[in-house]
Parts: sequence; C-alpha cells; structure tokens
Amino acid sequence: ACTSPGDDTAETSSSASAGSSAAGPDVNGDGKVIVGVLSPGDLNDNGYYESFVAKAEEFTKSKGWQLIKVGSVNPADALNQARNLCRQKVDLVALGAAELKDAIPASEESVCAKSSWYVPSSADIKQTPKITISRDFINEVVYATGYANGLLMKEKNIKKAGYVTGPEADFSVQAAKAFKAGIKEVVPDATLVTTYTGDFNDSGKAKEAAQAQVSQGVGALYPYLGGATDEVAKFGNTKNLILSTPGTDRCASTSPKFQVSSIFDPGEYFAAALQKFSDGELKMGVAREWHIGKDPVPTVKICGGTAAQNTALETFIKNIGDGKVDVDAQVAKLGA
Amino acid sequence: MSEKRKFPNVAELMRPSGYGVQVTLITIAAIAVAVVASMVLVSATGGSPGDALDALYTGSIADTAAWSETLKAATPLLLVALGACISNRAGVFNIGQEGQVLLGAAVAAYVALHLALPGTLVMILSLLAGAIAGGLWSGASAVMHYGRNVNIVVSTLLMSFLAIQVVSFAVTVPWLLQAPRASADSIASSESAQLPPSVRIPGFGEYPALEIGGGLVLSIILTIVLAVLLARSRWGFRLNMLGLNPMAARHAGVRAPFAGGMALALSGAFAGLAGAVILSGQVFRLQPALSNNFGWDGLLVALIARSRPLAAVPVALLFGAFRSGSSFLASTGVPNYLVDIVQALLVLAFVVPPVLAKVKSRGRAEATPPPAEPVPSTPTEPEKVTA
Amino acid sequence: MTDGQTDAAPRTLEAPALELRGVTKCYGPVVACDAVDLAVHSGEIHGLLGENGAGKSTLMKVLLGLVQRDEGTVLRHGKEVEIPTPQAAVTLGMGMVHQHFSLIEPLTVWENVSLGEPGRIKRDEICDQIKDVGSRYGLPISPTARVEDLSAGERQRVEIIKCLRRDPEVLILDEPTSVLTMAESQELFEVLRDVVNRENRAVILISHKLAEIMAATDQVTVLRKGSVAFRCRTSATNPRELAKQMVGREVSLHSEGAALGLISEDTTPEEIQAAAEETPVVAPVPESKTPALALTDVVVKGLDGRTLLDNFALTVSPGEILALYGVEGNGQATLGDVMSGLLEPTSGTVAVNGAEVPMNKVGALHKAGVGVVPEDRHRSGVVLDMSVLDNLVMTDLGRVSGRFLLKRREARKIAARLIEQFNISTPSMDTPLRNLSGGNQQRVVLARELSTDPSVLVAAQPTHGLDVGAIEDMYERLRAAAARGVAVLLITTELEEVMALASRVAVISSGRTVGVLDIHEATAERLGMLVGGEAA
Amino acid sequence: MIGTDEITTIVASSLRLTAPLAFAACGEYLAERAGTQNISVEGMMLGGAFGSVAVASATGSATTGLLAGAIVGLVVGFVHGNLSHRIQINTFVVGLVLNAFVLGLTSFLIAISEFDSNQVAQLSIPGLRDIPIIGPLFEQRWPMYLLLLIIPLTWWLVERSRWGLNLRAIADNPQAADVTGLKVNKLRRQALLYAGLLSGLGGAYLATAEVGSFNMNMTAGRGFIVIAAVIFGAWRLKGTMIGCLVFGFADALRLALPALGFELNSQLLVAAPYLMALLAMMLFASKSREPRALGKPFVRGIT
Ligand SMILES: Nc1ncnc2c1ncn2[C@@H]1O[C@H](COP(=O)(O)OP(=O)(O)OP(=O)(O)O)[C@@H](O)[C@H]1O
Ligand SMILES: Nc1ncnc2c1ncn2[C@@H]1O[C@H](COP(=O)(O)OP(=O)(O)OP(=O)(O)O)[C@@H](O)[C@H]1O
Ligand SMILES: [Mg+2]
Ligand SMILES: [Mg+2]
Repeated sequence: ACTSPGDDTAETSSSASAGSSAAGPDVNGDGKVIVGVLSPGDLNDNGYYESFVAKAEEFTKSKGWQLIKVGSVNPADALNQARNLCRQKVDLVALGAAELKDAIPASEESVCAKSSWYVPSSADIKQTPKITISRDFINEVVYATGYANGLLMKEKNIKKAGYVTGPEADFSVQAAKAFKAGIKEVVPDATLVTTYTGDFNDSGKAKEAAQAQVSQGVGALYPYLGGATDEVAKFGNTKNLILSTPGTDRCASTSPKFQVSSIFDPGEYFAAALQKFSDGELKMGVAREWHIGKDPVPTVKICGGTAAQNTALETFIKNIGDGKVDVDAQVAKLGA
Repeated sequence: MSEKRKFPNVAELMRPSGYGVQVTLITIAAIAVAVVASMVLVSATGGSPGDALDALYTGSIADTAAWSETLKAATPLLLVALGACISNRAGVFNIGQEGQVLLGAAVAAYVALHLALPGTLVMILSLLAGAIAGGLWSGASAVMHYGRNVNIVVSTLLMSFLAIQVVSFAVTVPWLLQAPRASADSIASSESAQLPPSVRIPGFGEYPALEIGGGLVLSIILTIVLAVLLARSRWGFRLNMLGLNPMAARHAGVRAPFAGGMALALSGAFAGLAGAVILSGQVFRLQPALSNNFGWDGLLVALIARSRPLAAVPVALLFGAFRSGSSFLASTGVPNYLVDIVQALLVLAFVVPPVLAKVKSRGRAEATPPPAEPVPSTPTEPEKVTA
Repeated sequence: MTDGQTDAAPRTLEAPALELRGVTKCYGPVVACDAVDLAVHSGEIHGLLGENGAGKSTLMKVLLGLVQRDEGTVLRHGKEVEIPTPQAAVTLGMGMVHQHFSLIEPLTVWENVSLGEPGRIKRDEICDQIKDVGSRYGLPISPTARVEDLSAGERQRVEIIKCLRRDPEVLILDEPTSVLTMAESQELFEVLRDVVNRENRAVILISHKLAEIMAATDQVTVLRKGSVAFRCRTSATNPRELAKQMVGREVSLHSEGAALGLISEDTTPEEIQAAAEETPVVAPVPESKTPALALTDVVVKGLDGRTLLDNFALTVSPGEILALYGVEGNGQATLGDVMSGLLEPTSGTVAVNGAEVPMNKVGALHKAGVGVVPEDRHRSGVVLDMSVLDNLVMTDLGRVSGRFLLKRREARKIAARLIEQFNISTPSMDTPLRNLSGGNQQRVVLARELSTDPSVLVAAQPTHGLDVGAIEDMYERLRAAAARGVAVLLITTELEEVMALASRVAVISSGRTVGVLDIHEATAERLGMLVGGEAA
Repeated sequence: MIGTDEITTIVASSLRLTAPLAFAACGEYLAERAGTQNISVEGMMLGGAFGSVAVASATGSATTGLLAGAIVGLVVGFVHGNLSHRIQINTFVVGLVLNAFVLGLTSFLIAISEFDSNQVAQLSIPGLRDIPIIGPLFEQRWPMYLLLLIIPLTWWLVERSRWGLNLRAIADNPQAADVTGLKVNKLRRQALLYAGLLSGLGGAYLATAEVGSFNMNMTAGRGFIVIAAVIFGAWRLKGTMIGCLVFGFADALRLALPALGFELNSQLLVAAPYLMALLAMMLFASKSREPRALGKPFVRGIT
C-alpha cells in the first residue's frame, strides 16, 4: 500500500508549495559547510544509530566539511537541540530518527531560516516546504528478514524463532509481526517467541531473555535491540543461532557473527541525501521513498548463503519491490 | 555561673567577618576545584578546555536565543527546587521528584487532551491536575510513612521508578494517552498526541528574541509567595519548627503527620506542576522521557540553595545555563555528559564548605553542637507509641 | 582556698594509685577543668563532689582517654602516663561506670560487657566471667539476656560487671545512683566497700548528693567551677561545710540546700517544717474545687509492648504543688511526654478543670491550659536553631499572628516583656537559642509556658543541669505560680526537691501511683519504701 | 505446561539475575547494620561495572577486571564515607551526588572510549550440573561461587566478629558506643568500604561475568533494588538474600515466561520489584528491627 509508482529516485513533491532548491552545500553562505546531526540513540551502539553518524562522518570528512553530532537526544528536548544547531550556523540539520520529529517546527523559525533539513521517517511525518523527508517502510524489510531467516531455518529444520526487543511499543510489536510473517512464508508451521525486556540497552536483561528463549529450543534469534545487540548476538553465537542484524550490514563482522544482515541503515539513505546536498540538488519540501527491491537499500542479505538461498531471497525481495506482494496484508495475515 | 558561662557564639561566627567570609572563601575555592577538575578531565581525554568553556558560554548566555533556552530550562528546575525547599524544611526528604514530574506531566496531558472546554481554562486545569497528581504521588509516601513507618527517602525513590513505569505504560495504551495513529497502516509511537496550541501556556517574546514563558512567570511568582510564606507565615514557622525539632513542634501543637505529610505532598505538587509546565510550555506532548532529569537536578538546586526559595533562583539559572550550554559542547567533541560531572562537583562545592567550616570551628570547641543547617536534616520523627 | 588545707588525712607512704597534677581542659572558651590536683589511694573510696557543670565528668573523661587534657600530668603509682584512647585507660587499669548508661539495648549482656575490647570474641569465656564476677560481688545477671529487657537496677549491674571484669585498679563511678532506688543504692555501696576493702582497689565516686558522699566515702574532694575548692577526710567534715565549699558561700537550708542534697534521708520532718517557715508558705488547698488536673487510669504502652504507665491516676488542685517522686525509669519520663502531648495514652483520661482533654488531638493539652517544662528541654522544649524570640512565642502562635501571617511586632513586644520579666540574659531576642546558657534556656521555656496563663504547669526535672542561682530562681517562680493559683505538677527524682517545694507528694513506681502523702507525713523512709514498690 | 525444563530455565535465570544484587546487598546490608543508609550503592555498582570492563579490556583479563571493579566501588565507598562520616554531610545528599557523578563520569568516558569485551570463564561441575531444577546451580560463571564465600563471610563479620559487634553497637546507640571507646564514624567509614567493595564487585560481576561489556547506565536502578532488598529482609542477612532472590526471580519470570509461551504485560511487570519492595516495607519492615540510629549522623555531644 505504501509503494508508489515512479522511477527509482521517486520524489513526491509536497502539495503545499514548490520545493526550494539551494545553489550549493553552503546554504547560509558563510563560506563553511557545517552538517549538524541529532540522534536519539547512543552514538556508539555499533548499530542503527551509530551507522547514521558514521556515514555522515565519512562523507563530511571526504568533503572537508564540519560535522556536529549530538547523540542520546531526549525526544522531549529535540526542538531545543535543533535550534541550537541552527544557532551554530549549520547548513544542514539532519535528524537521526523519526523519534525526534518534534524538532521539525524549528525549521520554520527564523534561526533556522538558512539551514536545510533532512528528516528520516517511517512513520507519517507531515511534509513541509522546509524539510526533505527520507521515508522507508520497515514492514517490508523486516518481512524480508523473516523470509531470510525462514530459509535458513528450513535448511536446519528449525521451527522456533525468537525475537528480543526493548519496550513494548507499537513499532517493535509491528516488527515482530513482520518478522514472523516472513518466516512463515517459508516455514508455515514456525512459531515466534517474543520477549520485551523494557530497555533496548540493558544487556543483562536482554541476555537473560535470549537464554530463556534458547532453553526453549529457539534456533533463530532476532535481537531487535540497541546497545544490547552485540552481547545478545555473542551469546547467540555460542548457541549457533541464526542471528539477524537490526539495521546494518554486518556480514563482515566476526565477533559477533550474524547470519542475516537486515539493512535498513539510515546512514545509507542519508549518504545519498548528502551526495545530493553536496551537488546542490537536495530539495526541500519533497520526500524520498526507499523501497526494498527497488532501491539498493533497504535490503536483506544472507551472510554466506547458498546460491539457492540467495536466489530465493532475491526473488522474494524483487517481488516486494515490484509490488507483487502486498506486504501489509501478508503481515497482517501471517504475523498475527 | 550560668549567666556568665561563655559559649562559643555562633552568631559571631556567622557575621561577615568570621564564619561567612570563611565559608565564602572555601566555596569559591571549591568551585574553582570543581571547574578545574572538570577541565582537567576534558584535556586528559583529548578535548580542549578552552573550546568547551567557550561552547558552554555561547550556548547559555551569549545572546537572547541562548538566554531563552537557559530560562526555559531553569523554569522546571526552579519549580522542583521550590517544592524540595518545602519538604527539606519540614525535615522530610523527598528524593522522588523525577517520577513526580513525569506523573504530573502525564495527568496534565490527560486533562489537556481530553477536556472539551475553552483553551485557557483547560490549560489552567491541566496545570492544576499536574500539581495534584504530583502531590498525591508523594502524598502516598507520606501515608506510608506516617501510617506504616516506611522510610520516606526510600519510598519516594521507589515510587519514582514506579511512576516512570506507569507513564511508559500509559503512552502505549490508546485509551489512556497514546496518540492515535495517523493512518491505519502507520506506526503508533509511544507518546501522546500534541497539545493543541490553545491549551499551551502562552509566553512573551518569540525565539530567537528573548522568550519568556508563562511557566517562568508563574514560577517566579510562586518563588516570591513561597519565600514570604516560609519567612513570615504561621505555616512557614511551624514547618521550620517541625524540621528543626519535631518533638518541640509536636509539643507546640504541630501535627507531624499532617504538617510533614502536607509538606511532602506540596513538594510533590511542585514537581508535578513542573511536569505540567514542561508539557504545556515546552514539549507539548507526553513522552516517557519528558522528565529529562529535571527532577533530580531540581533537587540538587534546592540543596545548593540550602532550601531557600530566593537562593534557588540563581542556582536554577546556573543549572539552566549548564543545560543550554551542554548542547553546544557537542561541536567541540566533548561529550555533553561533562555537564553532569560538573553539576555533581558543583553541588559538593556548595555543600561541603559550610560543613567544613563547622567542623573546623568544632575543632576549637570540641563538642559544641554545630548549628543545624537548612539543608535537610536526616528525617527524624517523634518517637511513636502505639495507640 | 585556705580551708582546703584542713586535710588531716594520714598519708600513706606509697605513691597514690592515681594522681592528677594541674590537669586543665577547655571546651572552647569554657574552662571545664582548671589545674585540678587529685590523689586517689588504693583501698579507699574517694568522693568527688561538685555542682552541675563543675567539671567532674570532664575530669573523668580525661582519665579515660575520651577527652584529651590541655595541660597537666597524670600519674599511676607515681609514674607519669599518657592516656590517648579508652583502650589505653583500660590497659592502665582504669574502669568507669558512666553517668548515663552506655549500654546498647538490642545487644545481649555479654555482648555489651565485651564491647570496646580488642581481640577476638570469646563468648563462653565472657559469659563465665560474668557469672563469676556476678557471684563474687552479689550481682546476679544472665549473660544472654538482652539489655532492653532489663530494669534500671539490673542495667547498673551490667555496667559494674562490665567494669569489674576488666579487673581495674581504679574504678570510677559517675553519679551511679541517680537511677537507683534507695535500696539499690545501698546495695551498690556495699559492693564498693567490698571492692575496696577486700581487693584493695581505688574507687572514685562522683556525686552531687552530700548525703551519699558522707555515707559512702573515705576521702572527699570538692570541685567548684573546674578547680579544686576543698579536700578532706570525709569523717572530718560535715554536710554543711561541703555544701559551702561546693557553692562557694553559706547556703540556706531551704532552697539551695535542697538542691544540694543537704536535706538528706535523715532530715527530720521538724527540720523541714522549720525550713518551710523561712519562706512564704504555699497557699492551703481549697478542698471543694474540682481538681485542675486529673488523670484517671492512664495506660501507656511502649513500642515493644511494655507497659510504661499502668492505670496511672493523679489529681492536682489549683494552687498546690504536687510532687511526683520516684526513681528514674519508673514512668516519670513517660508521664512527662504524655503531658507534653508527645505520647498518646493507650487508654485512660486526662481532665483539665473538669473537662476531658481529647488526647488524640495534637496541642489539645496546651489549648486546655497545660504548660509544660519538659525534662529534656533540648529534646522537646526548645528549637535550638531558632531565635529566642521564636522560642518564646512558638507554642501560641495565635497570639502573634493573623490568619496567615505572623505579626512580628506583636511577637517582639511579648518577647521583650518576657525577657524582662523572667530575667533572661541574652544578647538580643534574635540570638539563636543555642547560644544561651542552660539556665537561660530553661527560663525561656518557663517564661513561654507561664506566659499563656495556664491553669496547670507540669515541671519535669526542672532543675536538671542548672546551677544554684538558676535553681533558686526556678523554685521561686514555681512557688509564685502556685501562689497565683496554678496547679503545679512537679515531676522529680530528687527527694530534696520534693521536700523543698511540694505540699503533697505522690510516689510512682513501675508506672503506677503507689501512694500519695501529705508533705508532713512524708519521711524519707516512707518515701523510700514506696519508691521501692513496698507499701508504706 | 511447566515441566522441569522450564523450571530449570527460570531457576538458572533467577540465579544470574540475583547474583549482582546479592553481592551488592551483602555490602549494603553490612553498611546498614552499621547505621548508614547508603543510597550510593547504585553509583558503586555502576562504577564497578565500568571499572571492570575498562581494566579487563586493558589487561585482557576479566578476572583482573573483576578485581578492579571492586576497587572502584571501594573508592566510591571511601568518598562517601569521608563526606558523610568525616565531614558530616547528609548521607542522602552524598548518595545522590555520588550517583549523579558516577553516572555522568562513566557516560562521559564510555562515549570517548572503545573497550574489548571480556567475560570470565564458566565453571561447571560435571555431573551435578545435569541434575534437574538445581542443575544450573553448578553451571555458572565462576565469580558466582564467590557468593558462597561472601554470604557466610558477611554473616560471620556482622554476627560473630568483634568488628561486627562494634558495627551493630554503633548502629543502635552511637552515643553509648562512643563512650565505650568505639570510633563511631571510623567504623561507619569502614563499613562503607566493605559496602563499596562488594557493590563494586556486584557491578563488575554484571559487566564481566554476565554481560561482557559496558553500556551507559548499565546497572539501570539495580542499586535501588538492593536497598529495597535490605528493607525487604528487615535488616537480616537471610531476609536480604531472600529479597534479592525474590527480585531476581520476578525479573527472571518476566523475561522467561514469554519464551515459555505465556503472554503477559511486561511493562507493568517491570514495576513489580518496586511495588513488592514498597509492599514489603509496609508489611514486614517492623521498626523494632531497624537499626535505631540508621541514617542519623553521629556527632559527639549531640544526642
Ligand atoms: N563536649 C562539651 N563541649 C563543650 N562544653 C562542654 C562539653 N562537655 C562539658 N562541657 C562543659 O564543661 C563544663 C563541665 O562539664 P561536666 O560534664 O564535666 O560537668 P559535671 O560536673 O559532670 O556536671 P553534672 O553534675 O551535670 O554531670 C560544663 O560547663 C559543661 O557545659
Ligand atoms: N557462638 C557464638 N559466638 C559469638 N557470638 C554468638 C555466638 N552465638 C550467638 N552469638 C551472638 O548472640 C546473638 C544472638 O544470636 P542469634 O543467632 O540467636 O541471633 P538473633 O539475634 O536471635 O537473630 P534473629 O532473631 O534475627 O534470628 C548474636 O547477635 C550473636 O552475635
Ligand atoms: Mg555555511
Ligand atoms: Mg557529669
């Protein structure tokens, strides 16, 4: 339902007004280019949040720009933090995740008049003329992740998978459903055990949850976590579990080792936006949508999968991208 | 002999020439140590102290925008601190403000989002509701204490964690506080809907010009009222008596369960009000992390101000400045947690010297009981005997 | 101090077991001990006499290493010694029974006895020793009992055993009899006599009770304002002389004499009668009137369930001073707390002028017209960190405030009047009460409590910790209050105070009134028996 | 529905969740028996966790890390002791400030450092570990077995040693103990050192034995649960340990039940320990067991 027709760089223009475009990256014309990043998460989480600033760092360094990164921003404090970035004369304000959406009103204020805005969104953030939105569809990628897990589970004849996450919030509940639906596409009689520890970063508790799941015969585990991901994954390695990453490509990592990389890395989307920004083509008032199977990211990889597995997964992803699968309907049907 | 017996005269020591100057000097020295220690930490970890200080300055007081942020942060700090002044004076040590702030905000949000009345009325009612919620929450600790002898420090602390869980739960339940989904297929986030502009606290000035929120005005008014009441009213007198000598207070007709319980509830009410002010003056929606350490820091403000409302104003400003300044630290590469370290050290810098001076003067007159401080004495209560 | 040289004691040739030379100790500006010389020989009980605050306890604390002296030397058997810690004092063979109990209630007897010693705990050894010492001196006690379950007398035994077990050569007792009944005191002195005669130890007995010193000691040294005023063989002096030395001038028998213990157990009623005639006699009690204060069947239970007051009953008429006499720990403190409104009785009624007071309401007693001078003023009488002014008005804020705000000017007027009336010496009315001397603090309390025209005044140990001048003043004011028609309930442990002030005396024992006597029928003997719980 | 396997799982999980609490609770218990209501235990644990990971990463030895964690806790205890029992700052104020300080410092340091993860070895006792239900007792990270030493040691120290007798005395009547020649504040400082050592060890255990790395604020309120456990246990070691087990068990249930196929509302279960502690305080915390001078400063001459 979320797919929209168009080429692979589809940009839906805001109906409100025509997008303003900037001449170059030095939006405010002060001779320097400064990129400011606000992230709600821990910038050293080895995962989702870190990837965003890591990409930004890499890009700005290559261009010789300055980067201001503020981590662990309290959503309640987002507006202030965004204003503060503007006061530090950044040319681009980038939000690391949609949780910080309350910062957006600052884009309308005079302090931020000379800054461009980049906002990632999987939820519904209202398009305004002052921001560019980068939208992905988490159901699609987690569904595909489930499918990849399903393939591996089938190979090992595993019927039970686990999912450990932090607080029981709508998005984590949704992700669980999508994951389950994906698995069931391959292993129809598979079951999913879901544990909410209450805290994305409490490794102690997350590990206990994982251990309990393992003791109940779970053969695949999705640590849908923040700072606690690695410790759970390392534990999973000792039990030879099928592990998936929550957002980043970590097929190269050896400790911990993941079997599936679920890549919905916000850094990838941001890198693309930065490239446009550098070229002076980043338009405000528009949204860029990222669909699995249509864009290079998001995507899902099986680390060291067999040819058959890879093909199956690729086909599956392509089908989603082509709109042959109604992801939301499938998730609603199989994930319940 | 009694008339002529010489006691070490504390009043003498308190005069600017003696005790006061000594305390001031040690305090300045202690602040210097706190700042230097933090800066040493910065440079030891590869940062530049000069840049860090500059960032703190620019972020907090360099221009009107900075001042706006500072004042905004100082508002809830001051409100929480005022409440802490009340409970500390009464000798009941409330340390659960963090939860009370959050709970106050939650109830205020509920009222603001669910009442269909004219906007201003709703705003006032939601502020009141926040205060009442905070008051009831800390009042529960008072009931546990006076009814079942449960230690106040520990129970307010535990109640605080409980509040955080309750609110985290409430924002995931649509019929309580969770914002409705924008559309059927979108994800509902764990927070409330935004307050409509009509029920927000109005303010003066528009950012980046100097912005003075209605909450700030309210808290300044409350500061003055509270300062007068504590110094001049029967209630303030009785409260002081209760804090300084609960037995004598009881003899003088102060009902500890009532007066102390009331003080505890009031301190919670101020914290709850602070939460409501954060909600309807700054954040506009309930989020599980809305309290954002304002409760803890507000308590520290009261400690530095030695439970005096007027003294809490500059301290709250200082802490507010740290908050607004901290977000500028990021550009220097120094983690903004530096500010938490500095704040903790500063509390010590303010709390240690008077005690140190006291100890030194005790060294001269070995066991002369030192003057009690307005800082919370350990909660003592009259011995209770079963009825 | 020429009369100090009337020392006719035959000196033994050997050096004294313990000798102090020029010991001085100051607490800030307070000189607690001023160049004190003292020699104590083995085989004798040495009395150390002095009024409150004379420095007796401080001197002993110096000996025990609890306080470091500023100047002077301490010698044991002629050899100079240093006493930096209490442990050092123990090693030097000195042991002390403290003025206030130094026992930890939740611990057992044996644990208390071994407290403060170094080394491993040898439970069985200690228990055996306790039984040993107990049987040797006639102080039976169960080593495994918890101290909180023991009576005052038993606790005193524990203290003494604790001290004796360490086999001290010099045994110091600081006002050991203040919590004991007369019989228990007698028992104690026998033990001490035994210790001295049989085992050739030295004992220092501290007291400000003349009778006790006369009865139990061989030598006596009088301290006055920190320095030695007089020393003598006990047999060569008399109470009047000692009293004079203690106070520094002649004392009249009645008021000050009472405070000093001049009226002792063997004072005859005639003497009291004679003494009473020196001062205005208390107005006769009008029989017909309803009592100003009536307590009926008051029961108070402690937290641990112990009965502190047991069907306690008492009436006080307007204009009389009724003394409630008894030994510490028998419920007087509890009664004081009840009358201060700090404790709510489990059952029973308190009526003032015939009207029952709702005891569950805080402040009701005060409203009903009961003024209280509490036993421990620092605990419940005053707020040390508030000003004199605040302390003078704090129980009756209604007088000095409107609905909400205080009327400072009004308060100042009242305070100024009271300060003047009650002769309170303070730099200003804004001085923190902490800075006043004990006597003046007590005057503040009395002034405040009398300023509201109470119909009942409860004075609990009103002269504790006061010096002679202040005591005299207090007595005058209590009498004056009674003369004005106030019903005065004097709660006291001092027989002398009873004799000096009361028109009737009630005796409390184990939380009950065991007898009410007219002062003319009250002999020391009868009171003593009542106090001990026997019918008189 | 629930068979021995499931029970075994929960037992094992309970043990692991209890152990960090139990270490710290032994320390907190001793401090409270000496009269200090030590709320900086959270800071001690967090500092211990950080210290252990930092040192384990630097030396490559998790065991050294464990030791270092204990020492960091000890240092926090030392500071607390000197601030509140030497210069007499209100102990709760000291606790609050120390918690804030340690949280700030560890967050600051972790933001600018990278640590390798290290975990101490598992020690399992062949044979015994296969016993149903209690098997997990014999398959633990080895520092867990330290508890078997520390619990009786703590009991012995408090109830049997000279030092413990002194501590109990100063917790109940510091004035009298002082007259008897005990150095009240010194003893309380010593007790805080012990509390710091064990709380630091508890944090270090969490970081290097259970988790293997450090996250910001990784103790996440466990210190406060420890305080609750001591109250829950009415100031007796046995009760305190039962309290830790109950809280550990509650967490284990919460985390394990979903795996066992039970749907439950986890959000409210997170609050369970706090609720239980509050209830326990209301029901069992009989005043008579509480050390009488708990939380009250001692100054000679003031009663
Ligand atoms: N710790 C202290 N700090 C300051 N002054 C003190 C201290 N202890 C005693 N004093 C003062 O020293 C003087 C002597 O006190 P001390 O306790 O020795 O008297 P005492 O003769 O034992 O009196 P009492 O009969 O009341 O026990 C008093 O003026 C007292 O107020
Ligand atoms: N063999 C022993 N050696 C040293 N001390 C001992 C010995 N036996 C008992 N005690 C002491 O006696 C006291 C009472 O011991 P017990 O074991 O009965 O504890 P308790 O106070 O009854 O505790 P509870 O009632 O809480 O179980 C303890 O405080 C302990 O110090
Ligand atoms: Mg620029
Ligand atoms: Mg004395």
